[in-house]
Amino acid sequence: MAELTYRDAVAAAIAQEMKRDESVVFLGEDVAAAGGVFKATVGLLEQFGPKRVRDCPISEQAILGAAMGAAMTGLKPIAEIMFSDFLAVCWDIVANEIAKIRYMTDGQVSMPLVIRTANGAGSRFGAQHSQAVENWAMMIPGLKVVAPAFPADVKGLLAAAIRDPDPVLFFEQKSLYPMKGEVPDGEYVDQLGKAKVLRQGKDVTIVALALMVHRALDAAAILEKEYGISATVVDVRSLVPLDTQTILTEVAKTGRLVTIEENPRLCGWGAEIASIAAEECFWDLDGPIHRITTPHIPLPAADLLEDNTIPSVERIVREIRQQID
Amino acid sequence: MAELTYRDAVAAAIAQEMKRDESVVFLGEDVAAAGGVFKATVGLLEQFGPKRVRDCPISEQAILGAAMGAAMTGLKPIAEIMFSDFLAVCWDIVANEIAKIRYMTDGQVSMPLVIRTANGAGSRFGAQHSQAVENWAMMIPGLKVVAPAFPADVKGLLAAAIRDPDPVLFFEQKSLYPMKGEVPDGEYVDQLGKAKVLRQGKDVTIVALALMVHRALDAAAILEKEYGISATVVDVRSLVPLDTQTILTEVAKTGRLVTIEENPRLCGWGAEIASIAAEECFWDLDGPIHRITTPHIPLPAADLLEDNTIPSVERIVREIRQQID
Amino acid sequence: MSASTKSKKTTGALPEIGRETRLELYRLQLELRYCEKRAYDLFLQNLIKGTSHLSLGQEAIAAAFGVAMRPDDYTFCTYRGHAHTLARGASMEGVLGELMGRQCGLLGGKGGSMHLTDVAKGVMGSYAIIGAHLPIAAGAAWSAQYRGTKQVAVCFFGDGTTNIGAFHEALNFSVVWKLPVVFVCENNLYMEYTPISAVTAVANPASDRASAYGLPSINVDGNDADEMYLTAMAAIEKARDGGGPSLIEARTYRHSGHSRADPGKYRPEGELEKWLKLDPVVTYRERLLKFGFNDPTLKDVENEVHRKVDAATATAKASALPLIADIEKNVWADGSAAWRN
Amino acid sequence: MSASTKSKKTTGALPEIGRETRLELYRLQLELRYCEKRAYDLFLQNLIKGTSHLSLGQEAIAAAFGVAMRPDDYTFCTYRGHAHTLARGASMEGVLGELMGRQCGLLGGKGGSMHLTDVAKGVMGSYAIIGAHLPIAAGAAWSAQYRGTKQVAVCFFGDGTTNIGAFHEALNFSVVWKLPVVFVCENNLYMEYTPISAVTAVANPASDRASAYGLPSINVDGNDADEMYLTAMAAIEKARDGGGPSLIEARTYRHSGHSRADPGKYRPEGELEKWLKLDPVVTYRERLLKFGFNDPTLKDVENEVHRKVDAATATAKASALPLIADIEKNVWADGSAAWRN
Ligand SMILES: Cc1ncc(C[n+]2csc(CCOP(=O)(O)OP(=O)(O)O)c2C)c(N)n1
Ligand SMILES: Cc1ncc(C[n+]2csc(CCOP(=O)(O)OP(=O)(O)O)c2C)c(N)n1
Ligand SMILES: [Mg+2]
Ligand SMILES: [Mg+2]
Repeated sequence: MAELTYRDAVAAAIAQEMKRDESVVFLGEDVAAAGGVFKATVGLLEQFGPKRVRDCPISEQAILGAAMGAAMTGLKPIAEIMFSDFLAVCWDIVANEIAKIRYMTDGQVSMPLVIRTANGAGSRFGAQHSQAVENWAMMIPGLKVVAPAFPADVKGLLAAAIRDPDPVLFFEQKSLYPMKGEVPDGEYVDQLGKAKVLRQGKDVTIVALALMVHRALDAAAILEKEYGISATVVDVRSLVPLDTQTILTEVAKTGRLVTIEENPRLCGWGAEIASIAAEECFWDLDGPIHRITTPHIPLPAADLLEDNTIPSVERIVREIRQQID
Repeated sequence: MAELTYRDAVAAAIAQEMKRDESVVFLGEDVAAAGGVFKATVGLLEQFGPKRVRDCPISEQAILGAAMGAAMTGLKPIAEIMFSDFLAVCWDIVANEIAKIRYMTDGQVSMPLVIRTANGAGSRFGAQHSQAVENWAMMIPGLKVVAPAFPADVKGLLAAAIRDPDPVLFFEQKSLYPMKGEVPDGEYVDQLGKAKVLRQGKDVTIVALALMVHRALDAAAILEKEYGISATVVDVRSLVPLDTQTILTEVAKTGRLVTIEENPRLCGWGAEIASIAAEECFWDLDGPIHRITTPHIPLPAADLLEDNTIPSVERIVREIRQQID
Repeated sequence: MSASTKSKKTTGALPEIGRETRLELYRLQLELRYCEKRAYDLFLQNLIKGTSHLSLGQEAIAAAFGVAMRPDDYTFCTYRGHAHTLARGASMEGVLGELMGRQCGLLGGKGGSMHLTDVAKGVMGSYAIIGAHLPIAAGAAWSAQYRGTKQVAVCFFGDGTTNIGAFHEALNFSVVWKLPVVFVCENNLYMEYTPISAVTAVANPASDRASAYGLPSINVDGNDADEMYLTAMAAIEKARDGGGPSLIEARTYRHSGHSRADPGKYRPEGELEKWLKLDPVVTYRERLLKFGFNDPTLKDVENEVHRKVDAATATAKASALPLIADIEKNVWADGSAAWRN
Repeated sequence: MSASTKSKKTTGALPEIGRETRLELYRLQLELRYCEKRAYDLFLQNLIKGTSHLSLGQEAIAAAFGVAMRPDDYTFCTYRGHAHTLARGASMEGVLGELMGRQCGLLGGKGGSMHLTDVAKGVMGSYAIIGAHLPIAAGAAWSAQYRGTKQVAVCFFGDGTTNIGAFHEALNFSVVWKLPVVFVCENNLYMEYTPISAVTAVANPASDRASAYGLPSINVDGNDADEMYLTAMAAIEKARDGGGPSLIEARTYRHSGHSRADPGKYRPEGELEKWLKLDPVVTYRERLLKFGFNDPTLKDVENEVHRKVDAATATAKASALPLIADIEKNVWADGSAAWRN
């Protein structure tokens, strides 16, 4: 096991897959010569050459359109959308074309592609460069949606996404890029659609994703130590396919569910999970389901404001205490 | 009270508001000379002239961008996006610009505009012209979201949306256009953010929107008559602002909640309402919350397939019976 | 606009069109014509639900490319794509069956008239949201370039489509990457009901913009199958030889309304009549007679095509309705629609 | 490309630039220069969090328009918009305060460096998603046209922005509606780190595309405040007189990296040095001296601007942090963020 950053795990996964499969190609803005604005793809151009690792104009519709056309004719493209907020400028290609073509053609067309994008807050970039939009993707039938919290998951799940025969939106939380963690050496491929129980507790099941997983773990530690509340923490990892089995099993065990979402409140992924729990393990619930989300507002830019907008460890601790007490 | 179609109520509302306020203008594709592809805006060009009622190129970003720029400098534009599916080609303007600018500028910029669009299934148009995407809009902080089920609501809520100082996405269910109903004569303005209880029951509260309201009412009648199940039916009408008071009050009365959504399953508006109920009236619930939605698939085109994909009256009856029994 | 007069020269160096090719161009135009007319009849009989956008009057363009393309080339169409799909050899019952929502339909009823696709014949889809398929076609061309297969992607769209952002992005992208893609703008003078001249900054919505991508301006009579064929051959050849993309503007006219719902009342008086005189199928027949084909030969072709359309109609009518159980199939590669375990 | 040589003629008929105007052009360039430099210093002191995109080297363009515009005209900027915002008279402490996330910031810390806005000064926003503000500027121009106020909207953007769909839609739309809007492309040779020539089908990303919208090609030296000013005056006048939009390509160079994070390593050797010799502020000072301004006069201006920047810095530093209680304010017109009752 080597220590890798979340950032380097991205390049490691892409390199691993490009080495074994010549049909894997990679395109995006400033991704090749410059190695990406987050430096997550440094070295790929040098290793795989300009035919496979390509810089693009500022034309997100063309980038994803090209990726789609290539995917339906034998390639396995990985396209980068620099910030997930920019998915909005190519949303038609994502939501109406890539997601739907296999179904509309009754299976004639395959769509093995990955869209990687830097998601989420923490960099003081303001409302147009900090959104957590994993719920935009989850909402669209025909898309798989992955959002890793750890370097090992970046490598394993990105590799799995590249091998997956369906379109995968891969959300990298941008403030996690510098984070270090153990990553298995050699070829490493994980499986989409499996949540992970990171911590087993008795009083409440916390379901979180990406950056919020770390805050959930921190909060759980405080809850245990300072308030004697013992929490299970589930890292969802993949919103589609969704590992409802693991989630429902863990909720049933503790009788309590709290979701922690970075996306703004309305129609966030936590709502979906809450609605599933409220239907399918209703009788196991010992109390209300609670959602902790970013408030339903655009994100402010200043550090103080941003830090007080997305769910913090203190807020998680406070709200879970209120729920449980 | 005159009988108007849902379609004619659109033109009636626009005409009413254009008459009283010269800053109201209307633009879109094929909306002026042709009166709209759904004939919902026939006569407006003749009545208000080409300076206020304008045909546009196929440039949705330009249309909504122009509407936005006009709204922030003194006009009150109504922009038509022909099919709600096409919101995807201008999603950046909707979700990142129109929705956020007031907040980002700390209140300096006003955004009094309405985006009208034909939403939903029933016309056998296939996966790119039949989507119910009201949840796309609900998800975005800074947007108000309205979806009327009756001609009177079309007139009253559209007029209210035009007068509202904030951006409103106004979803017209396209298969309701020919539907007739009583509409108050003369100036008529309703209020955003008020749900309506259309029917009061004892056993279950059905919460529905737009086309699904009609199916909910039909199902409620059958449930009552054939199975002795008495259902409350709430027409949400406005997803943002959301009338949680009415919804929670009605759910508390019956102890049961069923949502009926036309949007596909994941992160639909019903999930949001379910999550609110599971938190805020958990102790009033007598059983699991149930969501009836379009399955999480792109919409098929053929009539037989389409009819068996979006929630039907039979399915609603069947699933509510299973829930209640 | 001076560049546009040069355009015809590009066809100058090309070989003459052989007699067999001419007959094939005629046959194919007839197929598209008769099949679209049949689709119209089936509407009136309420056997086709939903909408439909006919290519009546525009057949020469699809036919010319159908004859000019290699079997493994890629076609990308719009919702007005029946003709382009048939022109690549997709089965006629597959097309009519899809319009009628039958099991024999190309998409088993899932896609409908606006999404005809036949991957086996190189028809990579029909796209109903304006502009989207231009970058997608570029992507197929990129894939061909990458794989070194010398395949070419041809992408058809209308005049109205030149005003949407995706057009601009696709053109620039394709030129920068020198992709083997041919963009074909069928300028039929209208978007839906609005004249293209009322909403466009230049007179020729595609060819007047070619220079914005460093491309030559190409204007062609879209109602002349021969001219179309030569233009298609030149552009395809250029793409196949690594010369990069072309943007072709073919002027034409649709005889019927935009879609099923449209009686076409916005047309100025006499416009349709004028264009009916330029009917590509009628004028091509006259030309063939002038070129020494005899009437019985042409009648044979006509009868043969009529029979083909009748047979396809019968097959489609006899085909079963799709199975409700199949609704939740083929969202994913494993055939399922499962979003959870 | 032949059209582009004609462009300079458009400035031929214009009046000479008066001495006061020249001094104002100098003063304004200095303001932008010194303030951006200060922003850079504040970074190094970690007083500015987040990102920031400086206009160092590009000041002549914003300054020229600042001088040429009427107070009630509209400006639309990008994330690289500090200069354009200041050039309209927005308060410097408001700008620096916003970068530092203070209460005195133009947006109270909510918007940050990429979204500077000062409606009272006609600065209708800074937009951080490429291309979006072009159609929005068209909308403000439409509103001015509708209200008959003779206001003009000016929209600044970079070379890279010419390749996104919204550029195309906005240009076509504005020409068709003959809107009083001036589109100003600041071609600084790079998008973020990628040379514009590597991703664009034409040599001049904006002016080579003007003809696609029926517009004349206008190329101007963006480092020459006089030439910029005359070009700005001509385009604004044309717009104000009902002559419709213009598209101006101003060639320039940014002295620093794309953003805070960028050391600019992708630049070929000697490129920066070459452009530093063309520094608009330095060369303009030399010109003023040649035109008979004396050194003490210019020094006075320089000292005055230094004092202004220092004062603004002090005010901004002294300003309180925003209130956490204000986070949920101003989503809606009623001041609230309530999505439910
Ligand atoms: C993004 C988008 N906007 C609007 C429409 C509605 N629409 C369908 S066809 C059409 C007109 C297209 O005109 P043109 O490109 O000239 O093609 P034609 O129909 O004439 O073949 C319009 C506006 C659409 N499908 N997609
Ligand atoms: C739609 C979109 N894509 C990508 C980006 C990321 N991005 C920010 S600035 C930039 C380069 C813009 O280049 P240019 O238009 O030349 O302006 P400059 O920064 O040189 O002033 C890019 C790609 C963005 N903000 N929006
Ligand atoms: Mg057309
Ligand atoms: Mg640039």
